[in-house]
Amino acid sequence: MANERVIPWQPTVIAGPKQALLVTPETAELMIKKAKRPLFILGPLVKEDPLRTYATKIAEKWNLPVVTTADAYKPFYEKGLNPTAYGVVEIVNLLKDPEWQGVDGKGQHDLVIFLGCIYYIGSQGLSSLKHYAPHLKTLTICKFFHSNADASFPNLKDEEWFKYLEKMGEVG
Amino acid sequence: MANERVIPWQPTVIAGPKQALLVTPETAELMIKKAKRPLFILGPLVKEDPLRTYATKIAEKWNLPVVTTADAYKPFYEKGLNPTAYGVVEIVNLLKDPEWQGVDGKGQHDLVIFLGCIYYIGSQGLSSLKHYAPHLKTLTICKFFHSNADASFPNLKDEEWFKYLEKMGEVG
Amino acid sequence: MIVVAPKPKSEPKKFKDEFWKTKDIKISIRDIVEKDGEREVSEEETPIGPTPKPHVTDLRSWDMKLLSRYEPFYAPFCDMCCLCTFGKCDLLNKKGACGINSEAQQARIVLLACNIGTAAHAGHARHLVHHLIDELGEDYPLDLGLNIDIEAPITRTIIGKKPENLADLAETLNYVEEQLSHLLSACHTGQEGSSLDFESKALHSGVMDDLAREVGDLAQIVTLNMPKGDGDAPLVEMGVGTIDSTKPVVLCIGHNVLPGSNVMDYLDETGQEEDFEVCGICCAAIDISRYNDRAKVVGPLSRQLKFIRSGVADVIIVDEQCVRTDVLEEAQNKNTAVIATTDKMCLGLPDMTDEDPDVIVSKLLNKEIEGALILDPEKVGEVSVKVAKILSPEREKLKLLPELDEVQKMAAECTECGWCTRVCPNSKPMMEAVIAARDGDFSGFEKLYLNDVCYSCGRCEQECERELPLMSMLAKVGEKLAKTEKFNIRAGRGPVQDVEIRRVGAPLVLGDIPGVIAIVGCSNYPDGGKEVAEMAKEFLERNYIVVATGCGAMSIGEYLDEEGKTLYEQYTGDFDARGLVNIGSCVSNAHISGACIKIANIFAKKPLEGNFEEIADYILNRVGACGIAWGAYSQKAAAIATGVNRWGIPVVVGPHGSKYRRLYLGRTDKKENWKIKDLRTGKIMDGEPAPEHLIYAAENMEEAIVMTAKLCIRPTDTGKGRQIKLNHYIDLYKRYYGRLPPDIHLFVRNEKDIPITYKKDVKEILEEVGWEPREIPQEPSLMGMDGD
Amino acid sequence: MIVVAPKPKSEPKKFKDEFWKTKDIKISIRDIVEKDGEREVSEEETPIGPTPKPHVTDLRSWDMKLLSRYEPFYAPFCDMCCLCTFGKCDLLNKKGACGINSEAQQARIVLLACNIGTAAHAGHARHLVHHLIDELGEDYPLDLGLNIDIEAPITRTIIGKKPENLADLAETLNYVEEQLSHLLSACHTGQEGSSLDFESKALHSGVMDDLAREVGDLAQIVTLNMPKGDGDAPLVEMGVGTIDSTKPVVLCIGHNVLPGSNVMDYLDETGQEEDFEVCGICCAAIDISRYNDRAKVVGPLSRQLKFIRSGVADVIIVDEQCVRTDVLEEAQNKNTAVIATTDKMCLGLPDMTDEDPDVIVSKLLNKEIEGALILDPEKVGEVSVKVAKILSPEREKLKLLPELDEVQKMAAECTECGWCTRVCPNSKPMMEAVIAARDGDFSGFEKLYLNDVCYSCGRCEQECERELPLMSMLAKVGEKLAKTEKFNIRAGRGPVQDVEIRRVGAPLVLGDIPGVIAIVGCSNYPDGGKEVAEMAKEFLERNYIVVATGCGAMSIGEYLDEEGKTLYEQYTGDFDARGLVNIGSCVSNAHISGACIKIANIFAKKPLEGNFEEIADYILNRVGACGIAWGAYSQKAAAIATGVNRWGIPVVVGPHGSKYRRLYLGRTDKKENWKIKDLRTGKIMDGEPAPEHLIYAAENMEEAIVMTAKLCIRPTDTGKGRQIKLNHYIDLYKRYYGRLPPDIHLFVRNEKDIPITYKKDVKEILEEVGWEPREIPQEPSLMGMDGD
Repeated sequence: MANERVIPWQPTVIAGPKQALLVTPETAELMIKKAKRPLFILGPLVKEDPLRTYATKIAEKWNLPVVTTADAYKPFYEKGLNPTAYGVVEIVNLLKDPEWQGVDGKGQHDLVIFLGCIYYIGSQGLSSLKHYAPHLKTLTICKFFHSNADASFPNLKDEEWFKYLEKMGEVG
Repeated sequence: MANERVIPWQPTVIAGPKQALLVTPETAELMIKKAKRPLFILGPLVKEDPLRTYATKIAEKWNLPVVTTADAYKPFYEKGLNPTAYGVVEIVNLLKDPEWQGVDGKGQHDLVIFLGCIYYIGSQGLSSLKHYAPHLKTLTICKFFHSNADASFPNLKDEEWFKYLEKMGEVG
Repeated sequence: MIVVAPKPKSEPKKFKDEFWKTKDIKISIRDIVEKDGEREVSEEETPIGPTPKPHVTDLRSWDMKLLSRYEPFYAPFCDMCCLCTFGKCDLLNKKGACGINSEAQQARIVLLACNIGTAAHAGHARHLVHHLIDELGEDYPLDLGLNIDIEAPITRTIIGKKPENLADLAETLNYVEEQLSHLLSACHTGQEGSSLDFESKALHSGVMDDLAREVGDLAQIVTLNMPKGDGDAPLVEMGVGTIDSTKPVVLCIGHNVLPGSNVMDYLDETGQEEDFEVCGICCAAIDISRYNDRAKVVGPLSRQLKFIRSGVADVIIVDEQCVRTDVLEEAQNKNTAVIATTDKMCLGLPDMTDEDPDVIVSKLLNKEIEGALILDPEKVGEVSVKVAKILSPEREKLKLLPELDEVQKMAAECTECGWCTRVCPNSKPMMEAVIAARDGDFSGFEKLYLNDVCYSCGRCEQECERELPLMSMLAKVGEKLAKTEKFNIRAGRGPVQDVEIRRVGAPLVLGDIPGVIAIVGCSNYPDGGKEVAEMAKEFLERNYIVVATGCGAMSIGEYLDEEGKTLYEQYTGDFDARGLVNIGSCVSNAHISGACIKIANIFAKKPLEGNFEEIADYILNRVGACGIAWGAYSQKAAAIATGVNRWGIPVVVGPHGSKYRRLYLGRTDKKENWKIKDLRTGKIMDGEPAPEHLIYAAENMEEAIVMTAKLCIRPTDTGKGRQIKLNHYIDLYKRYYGRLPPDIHLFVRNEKDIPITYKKDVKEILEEVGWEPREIPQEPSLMGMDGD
Repeated sequence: MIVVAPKPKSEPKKFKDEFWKTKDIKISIRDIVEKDGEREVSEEETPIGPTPKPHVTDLRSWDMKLLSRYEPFYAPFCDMCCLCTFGKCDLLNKKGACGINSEAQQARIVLLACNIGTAAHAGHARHLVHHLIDELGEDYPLDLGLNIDIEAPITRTIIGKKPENLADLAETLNYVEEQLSHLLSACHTGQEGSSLDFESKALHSGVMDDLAREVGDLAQIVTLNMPKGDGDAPLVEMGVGTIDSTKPVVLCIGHNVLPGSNVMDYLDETGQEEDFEVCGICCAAIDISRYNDRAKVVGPLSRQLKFIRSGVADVIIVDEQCVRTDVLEEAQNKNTAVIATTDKMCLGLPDMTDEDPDVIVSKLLNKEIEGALILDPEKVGEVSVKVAKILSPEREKLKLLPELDEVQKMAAECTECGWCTRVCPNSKPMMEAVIAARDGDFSGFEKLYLNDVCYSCGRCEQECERELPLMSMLAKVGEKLAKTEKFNIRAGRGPVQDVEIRRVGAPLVLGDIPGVIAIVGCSNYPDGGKEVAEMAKEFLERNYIVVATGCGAMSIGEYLDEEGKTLYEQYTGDFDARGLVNIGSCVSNAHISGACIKIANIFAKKPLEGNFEEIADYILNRVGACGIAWGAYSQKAAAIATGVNRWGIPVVVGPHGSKYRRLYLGRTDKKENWKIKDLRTGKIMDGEPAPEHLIYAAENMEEAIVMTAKLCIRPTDTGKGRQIKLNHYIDLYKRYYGRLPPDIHLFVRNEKDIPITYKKDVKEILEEVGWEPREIPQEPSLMGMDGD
């Protein structure tokens, strides 16, 4: 198949003409810089190190409010973050409501960065936001290309992916 | 939308992960050269000049057996070609049968070049061949990107398209 | 409630027959017990054929015969299946998680579409029958008048008995609903793996749809006293130009006659019939005008958005099927009141059914409610009239569209991105129209407006990056053209009379009348409605019988000749050569298959009751009928076409029809596919590709006309008849292809078949291909062939 | 046949009520006429509530109450609509050609899925009832024995009367089929534009599904003498290891008990019961073993392809629903004979129903036919046994799979493209397993095999560019593991007894028994079946009542503790705290909603007949029940979940459940959504988010366990009961999240609610959030709130 890196990791999540923008760590960082009210969503696939550490560093470097899904709360709490725990469908449901005031009560978020949610339920959540949350952008930095996101890393090998994440967490 | 040239002309004909290969006149010519039993299908959208002339020249240059769909027979017959007239669904139905002996009775074709069929019914025919005619390849040289073909021109402006067709018809 | 006789354990071999058949006999007996003696006699008289109330699998062998001759042609609209949570699965040269392959999936989706269509008609019929029994009692008799003795030919053939009253219609619906439930069950993930068996089920669904439509139309004809097969049914005014927008205007959109007929009643009862305009779009328009010819027809489906945007309607009543789902939003923008009237379409509106009419009126006028759901048709009549009366003067209708100079200003904002044209189903030049309008040239818009070349689906507007109100701009430019749109249509006349069948039966079966052309279906036309009228005219002038229903019947009426006459004014409404017969709405399509069935019964004396296969076999081989559904778009159209196909009637659809994913195409290069059995001699012999296809999608009108003429050929044509048919075929082929049809030899059995005018040319072809004369079967049939 | 009383024209205002309601009363009267006097009395006694035989719109106001509290959450699976030929339309922030928007389209697809699921159960029930009436007569009584007086609680509530015999069941199906036809009609293009109204229809469809399942299971219980609510129903052998493949093996796949029960009968009649193995996959297995506990259960759906590939079965009998559509192709590769037995799944096979059994046997053995379609269950019994007997010795079963060294060779061909893993629904490491196998390390395959971590959908195999038979390789590696797969399951016991309800009614409603956990549905698990058993164990040990059906009930039985005992051996089958109750197959799910309804009736003395809203309102606010459908995949599962939701019972689905496109989620941050009315005082007051969600998709098991415990909380819990429930919630939350639940304050009404063990920590939280004690409603209700 043509350019496997930008065929959705699970190829059949392709949903229509709209495709995600392919991003590098650099463009991802630009998006975060530009965002006024970013939110970082961490799922169960990054509970263990080294991923847990990469994720934590990114959260710290960019000073991102963090939501954990499934049972990802504990490992990140223990890592020193102060996340809020939601089910992935719960947080997506809140994010698509323009009236919701965000995890910190200061207003709805304008950028949501996903990392570590189970691919297909994550994809469904991204589809929900694509359709019903025009007020925010979605960015995925999983090792999988997510066509339902506004912007996504391509499909990556572990080594590449780790590099990408490391880069995004590097201070200075 | 990203790269409009390779989004299907009617964007919603997108059918799944499989996409057509984008081709230039050069690659299109290579495909025809490689083919042992090519067939040229001309539809009603190229009944009038200059398109009728471009199509005729291509048929003549490559010595392609021609099938016309809808009422395209008359103009091409008058132009000196000796086409066979079929409905587009009839010819597609014959092409997907590996046992069919081709327009000349010498055996099933291995490459089918489409030009000038109405976009959406052409797209449905290409989908049919994509699914049920593994024994042949499809190439479209319309001014529209056809994602259901194996290979297709991109979406083109008239001038570009005319150049492309002219090129493919140039002898020598 | 279906009742089954205890089956003696002793005879397991005939179990299946027992299982599905004693049931029905038992039912008749039970009915007899309930009914009077006279009925009992009539029961005794009718011999019951092999398949009364056939279950899903009972006509499977007939289906397999059709499907081996007319193999399914699949054109997937999507490579994937998204129906269960294992998916989505990619079926492109792969099987899905349930094991299904691409062919079976296409057939499954077709079955699903047919089931939805059948449900639409069954739900509609059930609603009518419920309501009418409720009003008139279940014993209300089905009297179609003296000219129609063989009423309900479909019911007779399938159910195995003649319906006497509304209760019998309800019983028929019980059967339809049960079959539908089995057929929908077969769409569940897992289970069926054979595309042919999916097709057999789709064909069964189609015939269930036929039944439901017959029930529905019979019910409304007899109870609402609609025309009962009158060839000279009145002409009804049609077209936006016929509507006096200075009067309060009530618009009915959909398919269910009850709300609209109650509006007419209320106006009559209150003596206001002259003060209001009641008009309709889509089949509701046809059926209301069958009930009361003062009702006006706006036009087909394709008019919907344009007309709503024009703001002419003060009240819009929606019922069911083929109504824009955003009608509420659109109407609110024009301060038009909306009343929803069935469970099919509630639009989130509060249920006012039990409220006092005047309370509803004031709530609507004061905008306390967005609109009203009123499930009582009578109340709908009163409320809509009262609301329109007060609302009409308040609404300044003429100011509802932008002025032309505003249109020009808007056009100036166009970025020429071209996406309006790309998302147009027919790639019509909307962008060019906008660019021209920028310079005050509105001709582009006018071209799009006329004949519904643009059928106002509104996708361009949705896509426009400048959010230009393209449909309003179109409506504005069309305003002055609309004034001139004064057409008419003959009121839908319902079934064909037995006497007409007696008159045309022989000439049709022998070929002297070249065929029956049924112009049916919706308005998803590739290039406007005019082509439909042109096709009708072509065949009328060639002595074909042209019957029409639904949007097709309307499009035919929207065409004016040089003297400004419509085809309905030029041709009689009789079911005869050169007759243009508006049968009625989409449900009335049942009378078209019905007419073919009646030919088998009245002319050929074939018994109907429980005798499906013999009847269908007769129609396929003898009755030169062909349908044209040029703008078929809906699941109902899929069910209708599949139903008539099972009866042996071929159908030509427009290019968009290829999106139904499945056609039934014959292969003239496979001689063995056309073998038939001559029932007279019992001999298996070579047949002809007549008809060549069962359902065919044409790329344009020219192709469709030629193919339709060809599909009227039947093996039983006499030499004279065949000459007539071939003459038209050759004539049309020459006109559009500039030569003789290369397959003409396939349809020449012996020299007598060759049209005199083309004798020389045809003979040349015959020599080229080494043609040999063929024996002509006396009673060609597919019965008693493989599969039996 | 439905009969309606003539409505006096004088009272148009009550039209709608008249329309839908007098009908039913009329029906009862008519029945009484037909039935004996005794019946008449019982009719007189039952007061009929407001909504007997509700039509599509009659329970709409209840639905809107549910939907305003539990708003639909949509996750489109596709941006486009492909249902009509105007399309495909892109609905991403755009309306389609019919005007539909993305929300409405999602709701429409959900309605379509529910309708397909309802049709599957209605078709199944109709087939059973037809057959049984045919065998036993329509007057055959519905006798569930002395312990069950309130049988058919769903039928009583919806239809408005207690079914006495098979004829009454058939009448109920007439109603279901009519409603289904209306609901399917609403899926037609055009019409409904409100997502909420689509949801209301989906909820109606779900309750129709409930009815159909109750009818189906009642019919088979009473006529086939299945267990009638016995808590100590026998233990049935389960697992591939329990099957002696040296004997002839007949495998039944699907959901319809009749073919399998007839196999058992034939073996008994011919005294061969010891010489054969009869086993089943999916619900057919459960129902056959309810009929005869010598039948063995292979396991859930997830076993299907693996087991067919193993070649153990000599004959495969397929009936309907959830059967691999490619079973014929797969079986032929193993020289296994295939018999199709229903109209739902004919597989293109010749209809042998009327043939002599021995003729069919020889045709099958001589491969004259690919397989046989036999619609007579009795004949299926005889044919399958005779074929298996002769075929078994001929087939060298052990040679049907590649040897391990061949598996290794095949593995060596892997190109490591990785697509097997990418197309795996759960992204399981198939490629890694193959790579390891290349070096003779089969542990990767073993991990995939055990607990159906790979549920053998076969997509990897379809994708493999080397066309490696990955499923066969898996089956081979699993062979020796399979031998050790010796489990058991308690035979499905059917309905819950009234006496059990009397015993647990109070403790459940007051909260002393923390809840009823219903583990149901299919095997589209994210990480194998073991998680299901672990969830069951968790709640059993916490004194919940655990009921199970279908694949869920099987997965629970596939787990062995340290002493090699299954949970069914460790826990009683009583409907009581710490009881593990296998209710039966998927159709038996009706008895779970049924049990909740019976609590309202027996414990709270709420009348059932025609009283849906009051009953559902009671269940929602008082009965702490929660479903877990961890592997829900099908349209049936969609209908079942939507049906129980309408009764007020929340459901947790696995992550794949998000592909159903719609959930019903509550918003704890919106206080106003939780207001309730205390029927005792008539006061509108603040309520609790209890239950918080109506249908919820969890990302993994840990999340699901915690959410399920939370969803058992109800406003009527006593302080003691609430303490118990919160104790479990906190306990589990702490285990999986490492802290106290941050929303705990929402569920503490006053200090009495605080579990002693966590008093200190909870109080801290309460102080942090500034918690204030709340008034406790006595009869919390949604009735009499907005919308009424």
